[in-house]
Amino acid sequence: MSAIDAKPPAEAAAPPAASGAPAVSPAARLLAGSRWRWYEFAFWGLALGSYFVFPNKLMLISEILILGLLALSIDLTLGYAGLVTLGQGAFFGVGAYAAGLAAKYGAGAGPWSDPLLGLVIAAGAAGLVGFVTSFLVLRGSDLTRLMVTLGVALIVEEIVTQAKSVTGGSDGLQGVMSSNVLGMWSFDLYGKTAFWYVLIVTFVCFWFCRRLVNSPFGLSLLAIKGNPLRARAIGMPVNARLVAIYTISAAIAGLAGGLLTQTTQFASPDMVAFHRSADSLLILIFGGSGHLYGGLIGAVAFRIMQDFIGNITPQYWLFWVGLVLVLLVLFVRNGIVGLMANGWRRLTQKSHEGKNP
Amino acid sequence: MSFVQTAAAVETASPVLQTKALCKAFGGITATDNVTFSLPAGARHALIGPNGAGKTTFVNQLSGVLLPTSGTILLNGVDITNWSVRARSRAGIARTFQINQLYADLTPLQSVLIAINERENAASSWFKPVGVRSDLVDEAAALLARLSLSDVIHARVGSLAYGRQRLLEIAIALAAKPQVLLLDEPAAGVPEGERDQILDVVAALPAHVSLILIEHDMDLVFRFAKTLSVLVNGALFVEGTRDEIANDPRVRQVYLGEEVISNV
Amino acid sequence: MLRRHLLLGFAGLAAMSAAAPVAAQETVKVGLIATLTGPQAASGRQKVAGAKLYMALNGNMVAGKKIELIIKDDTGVADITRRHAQELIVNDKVAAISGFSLTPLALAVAPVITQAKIPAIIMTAGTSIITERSPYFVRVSFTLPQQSVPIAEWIAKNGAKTAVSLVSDYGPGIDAQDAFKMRFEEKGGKVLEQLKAPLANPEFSAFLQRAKDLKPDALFLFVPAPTAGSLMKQVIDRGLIEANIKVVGTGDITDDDQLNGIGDSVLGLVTSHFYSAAHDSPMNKKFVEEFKKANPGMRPNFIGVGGYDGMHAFYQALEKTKGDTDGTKLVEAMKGMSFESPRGMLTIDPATRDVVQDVYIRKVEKKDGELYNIEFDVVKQVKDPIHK
Amino acid sequence: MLTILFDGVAYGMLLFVLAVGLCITLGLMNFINLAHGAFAMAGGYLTVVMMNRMGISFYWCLPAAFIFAAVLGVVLERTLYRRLYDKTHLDQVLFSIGLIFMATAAVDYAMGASQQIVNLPPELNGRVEILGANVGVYRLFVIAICGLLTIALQYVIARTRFGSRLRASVDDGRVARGLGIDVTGIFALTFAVGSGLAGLGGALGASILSMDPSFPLKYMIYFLIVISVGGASTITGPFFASILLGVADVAGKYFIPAVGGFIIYTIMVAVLIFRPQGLFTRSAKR
Repeated sequence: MSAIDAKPPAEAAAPPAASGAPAVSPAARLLAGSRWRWYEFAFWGLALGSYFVFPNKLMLISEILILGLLALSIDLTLGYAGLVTLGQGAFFGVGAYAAGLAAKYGAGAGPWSDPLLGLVIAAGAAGLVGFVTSFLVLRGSDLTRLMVTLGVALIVEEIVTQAKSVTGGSDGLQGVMSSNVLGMWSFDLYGKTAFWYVLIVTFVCFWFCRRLVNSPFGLSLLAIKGNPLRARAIGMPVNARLVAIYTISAAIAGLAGGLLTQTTQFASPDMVAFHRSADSLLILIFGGSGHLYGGLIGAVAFRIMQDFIGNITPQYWLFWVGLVLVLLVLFVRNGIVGLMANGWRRLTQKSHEGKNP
Repeated sequence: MSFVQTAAAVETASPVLQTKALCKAFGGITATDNVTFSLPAGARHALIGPNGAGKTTFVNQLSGVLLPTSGTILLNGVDITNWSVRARSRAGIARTFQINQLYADLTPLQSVLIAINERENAASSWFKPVGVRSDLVDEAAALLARLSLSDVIHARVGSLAYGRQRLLEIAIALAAKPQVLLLDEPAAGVPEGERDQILDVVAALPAHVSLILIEHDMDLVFRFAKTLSVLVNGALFVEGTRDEIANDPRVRQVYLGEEVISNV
Repeated sequence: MLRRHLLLGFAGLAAMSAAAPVAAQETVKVGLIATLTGPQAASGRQKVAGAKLYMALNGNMVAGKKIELIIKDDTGVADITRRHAQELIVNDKVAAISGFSLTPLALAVAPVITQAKIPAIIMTAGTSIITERSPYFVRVSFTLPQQSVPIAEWIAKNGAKTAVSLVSDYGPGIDAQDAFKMRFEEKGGKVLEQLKAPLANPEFSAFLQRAKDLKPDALFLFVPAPTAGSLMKQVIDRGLIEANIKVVGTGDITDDDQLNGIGDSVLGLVTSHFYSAAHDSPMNKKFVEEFKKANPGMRPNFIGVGGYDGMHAFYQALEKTKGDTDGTKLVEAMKGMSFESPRGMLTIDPATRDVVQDVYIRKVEKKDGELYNIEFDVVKQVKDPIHK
Repeated sequence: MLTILFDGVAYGMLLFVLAVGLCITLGLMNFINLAHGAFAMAGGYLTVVMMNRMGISFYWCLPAAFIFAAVLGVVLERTLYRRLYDKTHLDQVLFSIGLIFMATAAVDYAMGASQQIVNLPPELNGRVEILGANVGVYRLFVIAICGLLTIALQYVIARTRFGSRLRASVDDGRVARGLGIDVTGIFALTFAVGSGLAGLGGALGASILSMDPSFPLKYMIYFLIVISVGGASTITGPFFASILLGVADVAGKYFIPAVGGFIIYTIMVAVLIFRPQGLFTRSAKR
């Protein structure tokens, strides 16, 4: 959130008198940008509370969280480093299969079969693929990047369907047995364990990303996004930073994939398919990029919309999703979070005006 | 050519930056033609020449944005010809751009802090929030204060007036504490009244920093520079002190003449 | 006025609260997970139409209980299939789930139904192994080996010494080609090459050319129904039939739903399958007629009949348990069940819970201006040859 | 062997006609229209409707498909696409994916999800011997039509006044505008012709490529490959790229059926690594 909090444009227009008020040191002001806000507590409180409010929908909520985590991973590259990509599904899929294979072959190996270790493996495998392919996105225009990442995703999909002996091919990976989390909690039919497991892992990942984007490293990513030429000129190792964030983003996407495999106990090629990459990008844009929350909120909104429209016209919901997308691009800047931030700003400004005179 | 005959005073000072037979060709066009040049420590040097003389191309090679076709560039006697932009920057070459290269969505404080973080190797820290190193933030604020940008350190860069953006451009370059500062038309497009401010800032730079200024505004050039080089068609046409250049008939003909005429 | 409204409202509320527990007690829910969007959407519609038709014709009361069908769209994505299965079981408390248009979708629910002890009636997916993945799977559709073996025998009997197979590269395709090869070679033939085309690949010309250049006596084909149309067009376009290659396949390639669109060029094509809309029985005549009436523009195919029979199997099982919805009892009731379907006689093998049925050898012919698969030979009560 | 080459060329030619409009408009406006395949689908479905429901001759369907898709293209360009020229590539990609979704669902609604099959007139079925290769008459027909179109396109672009203006605009839109060339008008026209060609390609390909509602998404990837290998802004680049892809795809599947699907993706990524501006383009201009 630092990106917007640290620079409310309203402040720019504020009269110089404001700076004459008791001065907050610049460092304190920057630090304040990374402090937890009430709405953040509210968001996670709601996520937590959904367990009690929608006990029938725990699987769906887990799925939304996983989708949100995937979108969050794209936010790191797109929203902070400004890398436009269309192949996040590749990392999601690699993570999904890595976790699946770990669970399949690690089953019964005591602590070694723990899902948490599986997640580490998933993140590691996806991170590795991300690191290797990151060198492809360092060059070229946005368009080249879109196509290269799409190409990588397609190749991963081909590999998954071709390497039958390892992945099970088009039929998906069978025989994934998720062990109990920390040897204690088994995945139940109601999805209770899955819910807590996914919620906690997602929160930890979110917290990590939040530290990351509020750090000097995160600030330097914003610099690269803002002006790579300038960033290079001040001596920033731009390529190394991009490789780093791309790898981290891939690892988190892989983690999300691992979560899906572990909670559903199978992996199939559609976890790598084009629609994963496209949907997750849409979700992020829908929610608004560059705020960390955009992916999560976008995932919630997307699924609610899908459910709502799907109930009216199950066969043609795609049409309405398409329409929403088109309208979004034409009329809304910065997604839902952007809309909310604007609304909030207007609201607070009005109340200020109300008080002052 | 060098400064040997003309600038006896700085002869003793060893050159910070040198080029030897530097050439740059784009397809069939020679943009830099065999330039051998040397910049003493603490220089206040201006690079002038008509439009298309290859001034920016030359600066781009010094800063590493472009690699020369042939020739060498030395920094403190070390060959940096094939160094990356980043390596040169870390070795002490900083620059401003003819067209503002800023982070429109960040604040001036952040913009300068980013450069300071790089200089202090603090930018790869990923866990502690920005602002924990208050010493660095204070330094950034102080630097912005020197360029009289204190009142806008938290504003959005894109919302600043053009003249102030030019100042920020210089502030970012200075944040690296450079040895050599390349200023590419710092006053271009800046309204008359704000030019002086930029000039004052430039004049107040520490004496040990070597400066190269590209500028069209002859008034500004002669107020600032102690030595000048004139570039014509990519080649070094003449070099000398301020007075020598001002009185050189050839320069008046190829360059100042034009300037005078166009000013009339 | 107001008073009357209030009173009415009250009465309504009272009625509702009185009726609610009774209804809950009396209603048995069945989940139908079909693929209604995406490339497999056509199959989902057949299945839903078949299941709804069964309920329309046979009423919704079984053993004194009201049957409610809950339809979900899984868009052909396995993790959504699984989530729907889980939600149907946990939230809707269904007595059974059914559907599954593709093998991976069926396999995805295996852990759920095993854990929940809820039967899953497979209405379409045709890979042998599915029923081995959970003791709660019951299949009323078919398995690929079951369909491939009769045609292998038939083609060997009719003089083919060599053959090439071309299938879609996924579970059912592999099953089909392996079963074909096994039986064809048992009968003294030789399979020259087993070609596999990517599942998502619409361009078969290279594979067909290769098949043609190998000069076999016969070419065996299997692709999922929605792709069959373009494959058959390319087979004809490539002149395999003129090159004296006998083209045969499982009935998927002459799918009833699409047969008329493929055109006259497939006249005479021989396939083996368990269902044809032209199957000659009073029951099937009625089925086809009612199906067309309820779904204008559609002709029932094997997926439609799968949906129909799936519902029948559930009705019968519930009848047998006298309304007891315990999953294990329902599966037990389905084991060994035997009944007449529009396709002919059908039995659920008590050992494998897989379908045992007649497989017909059919030829494409024109009847009343439309193309049909006309059955001319039959292999009685074929078991899946791969199950142990 | 020759037959394979022939099939590959026919497939490649078809890809070219489908994708060429996208390549030119991309070069012209730097605008990426992923929904290009939707225009092809429009042409394909129009053919299906005209032939199967109205019984109109296949030969009339081809020009009709061209005109229909072209009109559709110009209407959408004037009403929607033009609003996106100054937006980011990301916005453009999302917008066109949205359009793909809408087109897919709309066609599904109107025509059903199953594959549509076109029955060609009898004289186009069957096979003939040419140079010792046994080739399908229809593929020959496709090659002939696409070949003629390519020659016509090349002529228009290289020889006509419109062509020179188009080339100037693609080379540098700003300069062209400065010279008084109506770039917007040229773009609208090019967009219409490009969409029309896609529609024609859809009509021609309806019997080879199989028309179903997921067509635009399925072939989007092929279009992207043609662009990335052939580069935007000329028509010879995409032409050779299409032929190369067609032949590589068909030959790959023929000779090594097991990995056939990989080949084109690998070519795409390899090209983007080693020649990011495309294999068949002049050295980078910008």
